[in-house]
Amino acid sequence: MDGTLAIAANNLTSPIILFFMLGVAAAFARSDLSIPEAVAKGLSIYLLLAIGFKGGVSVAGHGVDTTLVLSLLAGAALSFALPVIAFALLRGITRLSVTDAAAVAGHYGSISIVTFVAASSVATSAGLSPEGYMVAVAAVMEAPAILSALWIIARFGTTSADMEEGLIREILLNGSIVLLVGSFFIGWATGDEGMQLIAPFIEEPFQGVLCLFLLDMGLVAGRGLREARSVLTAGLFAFGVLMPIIGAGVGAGTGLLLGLSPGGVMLFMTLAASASYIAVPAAMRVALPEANPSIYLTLSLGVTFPFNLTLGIPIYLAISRALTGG
Amino acid sequence: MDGTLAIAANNLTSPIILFFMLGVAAAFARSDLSIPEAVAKGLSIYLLLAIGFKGGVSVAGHGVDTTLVLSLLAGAALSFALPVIAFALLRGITRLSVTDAAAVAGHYGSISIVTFVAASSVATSAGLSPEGYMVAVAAVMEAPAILSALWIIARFGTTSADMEEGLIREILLNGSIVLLVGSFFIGWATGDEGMQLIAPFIEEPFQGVLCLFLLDMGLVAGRGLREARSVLTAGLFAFGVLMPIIGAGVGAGTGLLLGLSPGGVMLFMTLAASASYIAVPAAMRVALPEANPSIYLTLSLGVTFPFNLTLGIPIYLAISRALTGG
Amino acid sequence: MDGTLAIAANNLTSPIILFFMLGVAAAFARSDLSIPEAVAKGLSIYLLLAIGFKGGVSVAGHGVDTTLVLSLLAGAALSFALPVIAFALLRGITRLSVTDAAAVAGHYGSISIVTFVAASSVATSAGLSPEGYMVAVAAVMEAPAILSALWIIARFGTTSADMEEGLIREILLNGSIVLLVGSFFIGWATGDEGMQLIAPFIEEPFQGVLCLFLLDMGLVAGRGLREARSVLTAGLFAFGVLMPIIGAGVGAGTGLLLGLSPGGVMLFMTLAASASYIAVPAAMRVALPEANPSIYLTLSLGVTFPFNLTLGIPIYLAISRALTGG
Amino acid sequence: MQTHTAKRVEIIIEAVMEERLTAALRKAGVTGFTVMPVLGGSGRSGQWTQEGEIGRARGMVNVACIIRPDRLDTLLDAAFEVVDRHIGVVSVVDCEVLRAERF
Amino acid sequence: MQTHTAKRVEIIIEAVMEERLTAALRKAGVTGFTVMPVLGGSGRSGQWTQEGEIGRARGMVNVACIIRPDRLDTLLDAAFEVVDRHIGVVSVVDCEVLRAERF
Amino acid sequence: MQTHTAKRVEIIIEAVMEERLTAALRKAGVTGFTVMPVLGGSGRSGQWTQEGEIGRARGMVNVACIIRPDRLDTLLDAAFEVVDRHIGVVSVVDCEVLRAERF
Ligand SMILES: Nc1ncnc2c1ncn2[C@@H]1O[C@H](COP(=O)(O)O)[C@@H](O)[C@H]1O
Ligand SMILES: Nc1ncnc2c1ncn2[C@@H]1O[C@H](COP(=O)(O)O)[C@@H](O)[C@H]1O
Ligand SMILES: Nc1ncnc2c1ncn2[C@@H]1O[C@H](COP(=O)(O)O)[C@@H](O)[C@H]1O
Ligand code: NA
Ligand code: NA
Ligand code: NA
Repeated sequence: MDGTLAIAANNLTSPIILFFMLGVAAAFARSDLSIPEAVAKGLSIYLLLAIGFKGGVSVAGHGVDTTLVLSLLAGAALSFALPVIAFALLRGITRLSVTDAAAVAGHYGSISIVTFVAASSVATSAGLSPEGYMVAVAAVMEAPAILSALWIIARFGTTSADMEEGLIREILLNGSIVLLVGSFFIGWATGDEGMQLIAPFIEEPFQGVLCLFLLDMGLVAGRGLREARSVLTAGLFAFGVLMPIIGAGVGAGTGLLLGLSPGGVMLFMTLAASASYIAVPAAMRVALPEANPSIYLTLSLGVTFPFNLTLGIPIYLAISRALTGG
Repeated sequence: MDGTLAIAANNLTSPIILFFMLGVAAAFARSDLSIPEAVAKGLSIYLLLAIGFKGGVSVAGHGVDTTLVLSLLAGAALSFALPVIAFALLRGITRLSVTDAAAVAGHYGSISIVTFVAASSVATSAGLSPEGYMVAVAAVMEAPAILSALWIIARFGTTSADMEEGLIREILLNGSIVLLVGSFFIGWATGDEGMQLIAPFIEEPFQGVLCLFLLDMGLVAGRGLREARSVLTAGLFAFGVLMPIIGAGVGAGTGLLLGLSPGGVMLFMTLAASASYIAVPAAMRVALPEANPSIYLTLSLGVTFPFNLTLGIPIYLAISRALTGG
Repeated sequence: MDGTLAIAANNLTSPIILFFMLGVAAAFARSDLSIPEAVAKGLSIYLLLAIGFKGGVSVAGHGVDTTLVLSLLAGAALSFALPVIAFALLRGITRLSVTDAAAVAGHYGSISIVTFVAASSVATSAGLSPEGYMVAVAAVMEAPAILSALWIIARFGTTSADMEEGLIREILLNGSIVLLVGSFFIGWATGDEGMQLIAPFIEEPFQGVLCLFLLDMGLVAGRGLREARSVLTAGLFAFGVLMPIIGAGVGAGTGLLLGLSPGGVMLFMTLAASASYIAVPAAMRVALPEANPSIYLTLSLGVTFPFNLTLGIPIYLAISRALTGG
Repeated sequence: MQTHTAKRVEIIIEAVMEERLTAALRKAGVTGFTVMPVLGGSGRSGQWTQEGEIGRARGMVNVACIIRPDRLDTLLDAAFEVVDRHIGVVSVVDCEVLRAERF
Repeated sequence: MQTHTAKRVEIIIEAVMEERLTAALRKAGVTGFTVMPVLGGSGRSGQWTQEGEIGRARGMVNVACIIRPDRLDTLLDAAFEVVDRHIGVVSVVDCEVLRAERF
Repeated sequence: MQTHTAKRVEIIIEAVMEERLTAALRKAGVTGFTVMPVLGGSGRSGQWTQEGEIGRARGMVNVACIIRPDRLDTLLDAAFEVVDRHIGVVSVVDCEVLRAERF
């Protein structure tokens, strides 16, 4: 495990993590440092386009693996299943209402694309080459968890979720899913030729843009933590750290069963371990307005995201290597 | 014409076109994908600065061609003349009122800078090297068409155009003209030395930024088409495809008379074929508020722009080559 | 002094200066060219991050110089002291009230980070390699001048400054200071390894981004000059040109005493010569609302900034070389 | 200048509900409204700001709607249906408008 | 707290006409106003949004102007001249202001 | 639809003072307000626009606050303390609100 510690230490001192910490620190210190909303959105659009495109180009290069379809199906299944585990855990170790617990649970079945990006970077610097279609798995995992959360409410809740026509369409056509999947197919269609054309835009400055984006994430997470200290009980905090570990375990098992490469297993773990903070929160506001957004946003962005970013990813890398011998 | 088909097919599968189509599809599917207004404006500023600067550097390198001044004059003349043709065509094949027809006509005398940029890319990948000053011709063609449209109204219309003091100044000092021309002169003044300094900003990421920008154009165009289906009659649609072809024909003749290179002729065709969607619409809202903006915006951005981008440009390339033997 | 003239001429025709002039000209001509606020803020965040990081990396490379701490202290002292000189000069050659004079004086003790960036570029192209920690000196010089201005008011003024709790914290945790210092420490911590990772983002496009940013500064400065012509008396204008020269003189002396390299002396001169237009104006609006912002903004951004950018920097370079024999 | 009595309704509503609100308004025959941005705010559910946010879970918008007095109740019914379970504020002010034919 | 009667006028007008409107207001002696952004809207000329737009043909802005009651007609005359042929909405509300000397 | 009488206060204030204003409001027990952006404006201190600005010396924001009539004076006192030496405009309008229990 010495190598793990080295990687963890190395990870903790990467500019990406340090800029995230700078953001958190600035928010806690009540600095007026802030990234304009339009710029933050522009950065997230850039990252989605770049990561989707790269995944597609990689699939174009390596051909369609036989496990691709299985991985997509497994991703969807995990996204459906993880909220149930999360819900049970939450009801066990916290005092959240059914509504709040279901809403939080939905977040943990879905994924965080920046966590995925950060894990991909670490995988690549560690010499692994994860399957390019993992980005499609990420896209597939975004939405099912929402339906799962609504099903939990319908089954165990007293308030009813607002499942009006249009919600499903809205969830599936969420901007980040459309951009990620669209860029993936464009990357697939244009392959290396396309990549050569736009690599100086999506490859070279990528890590730097990621730093700036994580500065923003740190500012938002820090502000959230500052405002929502009161909702963050010990039980919730424990959930925010335990659940990613459980998710990563489930992800590891699934990845091994699928026969993914070491990098693929690691990314599957990361996807299962990460929690949504874009698609799911928005869907919950529409369908489950009674659930308290401070709880799920604080847990997802304020606890689980930093945990994965700093400690989780190196751990998942080490475990994936140990399990796959990679 | 085999080569043309290959170029057309190649063009249709370039990332640039595919991102445009992704935008259109997302808008039609009512996805909430969107690029913040500030980011979209930032991208357009980047493109204008880059294309203007590059044009200027190219002129600095090749020296002032004797045909430069003639080309500028010819551009202005075309911008004045094309609206008259467009107006006659519109009155012939559509039922637009004089006001609406004049407003639309004004758009087709002016130019679309992104169409110009896309054509420049295609020209360069096809091994042509268009005259650098074509970007100055583009700038010169932006405004005269507006005066032409207003003259048509004064001559044939019942409502009067609002030609108050300040309008002309406003048209000529339109931000996109100022930035394009200003960057052109700065590129000219600083030449290769200047280019070396900022090439990693304006050269290398250019194609990638263009992809992102065309995603945005696709979103806006798709939204416009979705909203304005009702105004888009068969006659108008036919105009939106015919008029660029006519324009390209006139542009080809002019380019040949001027003795431009194959790339220059192709770009002249593209300029004449393209329709404005920034400078002219804004001027029309000021001077001709009675004209229906849905009509001219839908035609320009929803019909003619995609036509030029996908089919027009490869056709103009083939024709220019055939005519110049280039 | 022939070399100086050459450098000055060269500087005047650099794309950076020309884009600034384009902005000023567009604003004077009342063009509607404008950079969205969010984009302008994004550009300034980029520049602060990049310049801070580069400074930190440079310190990581060269080790902590013994003069580092002394330079920081000297910077703080200068920031405290220069407003007193500025105040005396203003009361001598203009008719500003004590309140307005104190507010203006505060700006000249503090610094303009873009002026610093422009000077760094010129230094580097002239073959100098300024101490990396000069960026930390810049950060340290931002705030003390504000306290100095408030002290002047308390000592000589009739209105009292609003020194409520929170103001000091707000000044020290100003977003631009936090980002600059934070990026400096991250650059220091990650060193060359970190730089390699993000150089394609912060190194290569830097000069191009700077051009775009200076276009924006030109637009804002030009607009300010247009609106505030009436406040700009001959005395004020003289101050806006004299004060940077005096500041540069004091900076030169300090830099020599500290034993800085030719590039370091030049940057110290530039810092002392430049005037704040972000941190100090905001603090003055809070603490000294009676002071007229048109005066200090016009002087700082409309007079002193262009003076330093065009004439000041080459002069400081020449003097620094003459004094240090560099 | 000739003015006419009207009502100015302002609905501060979550950004995720904007499309549902405007669809409901149009369905109720209210076709004139203007959507304006919101930077942040505070209420029973705490304080928030849109700064740096990339998601839409927290954002709000302000929908302003000027309407003939006799159409007010239709509008409020339509709006209420959408805001009912959601956070947000609906306020109505008496106003005078130019060019009444436009409403 | 001492307040004073005033009028609050809000003019939703096309962005391309903003400068013409504010010039007309200043010419009419109305020097106090605030311009606020608009994201989108709907009216007789259809629905629109500013999202992703790079041109100014569709955008609108909201010009708010608080004014002494006796100056209202001057303001409305000046505004009407500019909006006359253009789309847009002008509404007037009675309000109370602090610090009347500022108006 | 059942509505209730309330007051709508809009405070146009310098961006640098926003935090001080909202802190003062909260201290006075006013926890409901919405902050909206401002693009530019004109007043006794001249005309300005936020376009391209990177600093906060010129920017303003619009803080809207709907409040029960009997709480108005508390709010105005708190607001006045902050705006006192600063530029800015405070206006109050009578309004009707849905869901009075929220205020
Ligand atoms: N009294 C109020 N005045 C103005 N805006 C309010 C008020 N109460 C709530 N809001 C806005 O509505 C949002 C949600 O309110 P709430 O449901 O009370 O948390 C707040 O964040 C504010 O933006
Ligand atoms: N009744 C209304 N209430 C609020 N805003 C309106 C109203 N009618 C029109 N608008 C605004 O004015 C713009 C143009 O209106 P129109 O001329 O009716 O198309 C719309 O897009 C809205 O932004
Ligand atoms: N009468 C008014 N109506 C609306 N906004 C105003 C008015 N007077 C001032 N303002 C706003 O308040 C800012 C400062 O006003 P002043 O203190 O008069 O310079 C102006 O730039 C406007 O944004
Ligand atoms: Na997950
Ligand atoms: Na044309
Ligand atoms: Na200084």
